[in-house]
Amino acid sequence: MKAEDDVLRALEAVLFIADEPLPTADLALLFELPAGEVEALLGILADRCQAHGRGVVLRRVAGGWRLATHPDTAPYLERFVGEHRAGRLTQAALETLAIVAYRQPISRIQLAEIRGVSCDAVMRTLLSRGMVKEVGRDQGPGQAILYGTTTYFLERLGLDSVDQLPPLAEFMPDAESVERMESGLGPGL
Amino acid sequence: MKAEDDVLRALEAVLFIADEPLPTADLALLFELPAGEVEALLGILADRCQAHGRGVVLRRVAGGWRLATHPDTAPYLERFVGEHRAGRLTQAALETLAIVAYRQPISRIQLAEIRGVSCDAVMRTLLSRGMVKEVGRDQGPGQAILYGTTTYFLERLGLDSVDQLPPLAEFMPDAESVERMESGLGPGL
Amino acid sequence: MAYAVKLDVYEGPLDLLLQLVSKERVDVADISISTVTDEYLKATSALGEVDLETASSFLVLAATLLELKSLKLLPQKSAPDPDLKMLLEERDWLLHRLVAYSSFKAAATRLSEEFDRGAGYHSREAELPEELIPEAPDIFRNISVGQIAAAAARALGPRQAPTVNTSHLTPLTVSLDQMVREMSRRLSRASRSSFRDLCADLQKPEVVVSFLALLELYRAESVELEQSQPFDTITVTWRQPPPRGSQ
Repeated sequence: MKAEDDVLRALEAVLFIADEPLPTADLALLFELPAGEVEALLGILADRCQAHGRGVVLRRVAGGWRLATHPDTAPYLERFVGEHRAGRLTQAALETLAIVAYRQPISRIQLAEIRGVSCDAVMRTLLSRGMVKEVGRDQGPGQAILYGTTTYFLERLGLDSVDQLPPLAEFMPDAESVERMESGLGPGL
Repeated sequence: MKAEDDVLRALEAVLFIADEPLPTADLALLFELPAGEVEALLGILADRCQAHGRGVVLRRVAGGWRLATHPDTAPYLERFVGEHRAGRLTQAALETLAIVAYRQPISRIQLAEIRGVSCDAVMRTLLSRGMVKEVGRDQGPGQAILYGTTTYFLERLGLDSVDQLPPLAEFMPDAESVERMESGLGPGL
Repeated sequence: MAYAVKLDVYEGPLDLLLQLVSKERVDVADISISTVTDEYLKATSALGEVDLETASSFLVLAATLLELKSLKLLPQKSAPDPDLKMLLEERDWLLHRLVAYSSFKAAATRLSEEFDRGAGYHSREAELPEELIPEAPDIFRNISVGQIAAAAARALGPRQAPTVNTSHLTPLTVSLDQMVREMSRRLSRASRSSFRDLCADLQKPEVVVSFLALLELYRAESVELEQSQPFDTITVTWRQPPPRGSQ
């Protein structure tokens, strides 16, 4: 059996980095431990967060476990976000918005397939900022929600319609593959 | 002391949601505390991370403070770390980045002169990776865009500022190598 | 004696020259221009399309190398003539560039090591918690159409490094020696021609070789080259076949 402290440390690191709630089953798979044992470790981690007066708490939410800021810290966070946090667009948000713009209407599953990671957190940002919206339902089984860009998105970009987005061909191959070609790296390198 | 615990908690929460290293001065402003006191609290927080065997550490990088995962946990994190963060830079990109780091602010033309080849594609990669950014315009005719390294670059290196880069003189070829190059280029007068 | 250089990656003419002169007891006189050219072409032709800028920066260096090489072969004069002096200044300038470039190359290696060392630390790059989004400044204030298009191209473009398909290209089979012969053949027939006409039917990499071939022929005094001003037409006039055994 792995040293408990090592697993606890890694467990916290994984939860720290993750952008989405992590199901117990995923964590069990990652650490190659029975689900029951993982739940017990998560319990220990949650207790420690409390006992040590930490600024983050471990919460069980729909879909799994996630680290979140302690509710008491909210006033400071609001002030910090309003004044200090550089209002920067994350790479993930820009990329997701770009895919929706060019491939709309598109479902979250299709988005995740293209990006290779779940886009739920990013989509929440884009939805709450009014850049994308629900535009319909997939006809197939499951009837997934389909998303598209908003009028506000077009306004921000100074476009009349999405047809005015430049053809992608102009922007391909991307910078890195051009660089690979210029520097002579073959495929797989 | 109660108040101290509250600030420590809020400090951790702010560092948790921050997307770049936070300078002591910014935190002092946010918590309305003298900088010295904030530094002391940050020291306590860093010590606690260590003492409690936590999965995250508090580091001083790029002129500020940043929470990061403990290096021992790295093997577990691969799945959660984005491709654009993990990908290695090509030799050409590293060389160009080194020149920008030591010669900033620098234009693309000056870069190309030093490397002997156009660096445009490489610069696009470095820009999209967040390693370099535009920092201004040349005063001369043409007003070439000038580039410099980013906070993220320093963060990745674990440096507080570019002044901490080893002096370029350290990398100069030794007298013997220069002599070899010189004789390689042909006879002198 | 000719030295072969093994290029894994072509990183530009300066890098190539650095690799050449950093080797033990190699000097310019020993470097076969055709070897360098062949290595360059081998390294770049695998890429499919040769970037014109890469090609021209190579040409400038090859020409300098050729000049230095000819200087090395000249008997040492007691009083250097102005041309020689200029060439020596050029050499010092090239040495200066090589030393600087070599420093940055070493610094890049250190950077790479430091990146590896720092790779164990990962910071959070998560979106803001939902309840805080309304507090945050407008993250889209600098967004542009080009940014959106570039991001989409990156996400929707080929996943891995594109495999360069060279099947549609004529494999580059011509060496510098062959090109010297080909140029001699064409010129002995035409006697006088513009460089453009001489290689009108050649592909870009072959044009590079043909230009080097002409420089070789010029060195062997087989041709005369005229150009009234930079970027103007280069006129090539045939004089005599190159002596046997010339590169």
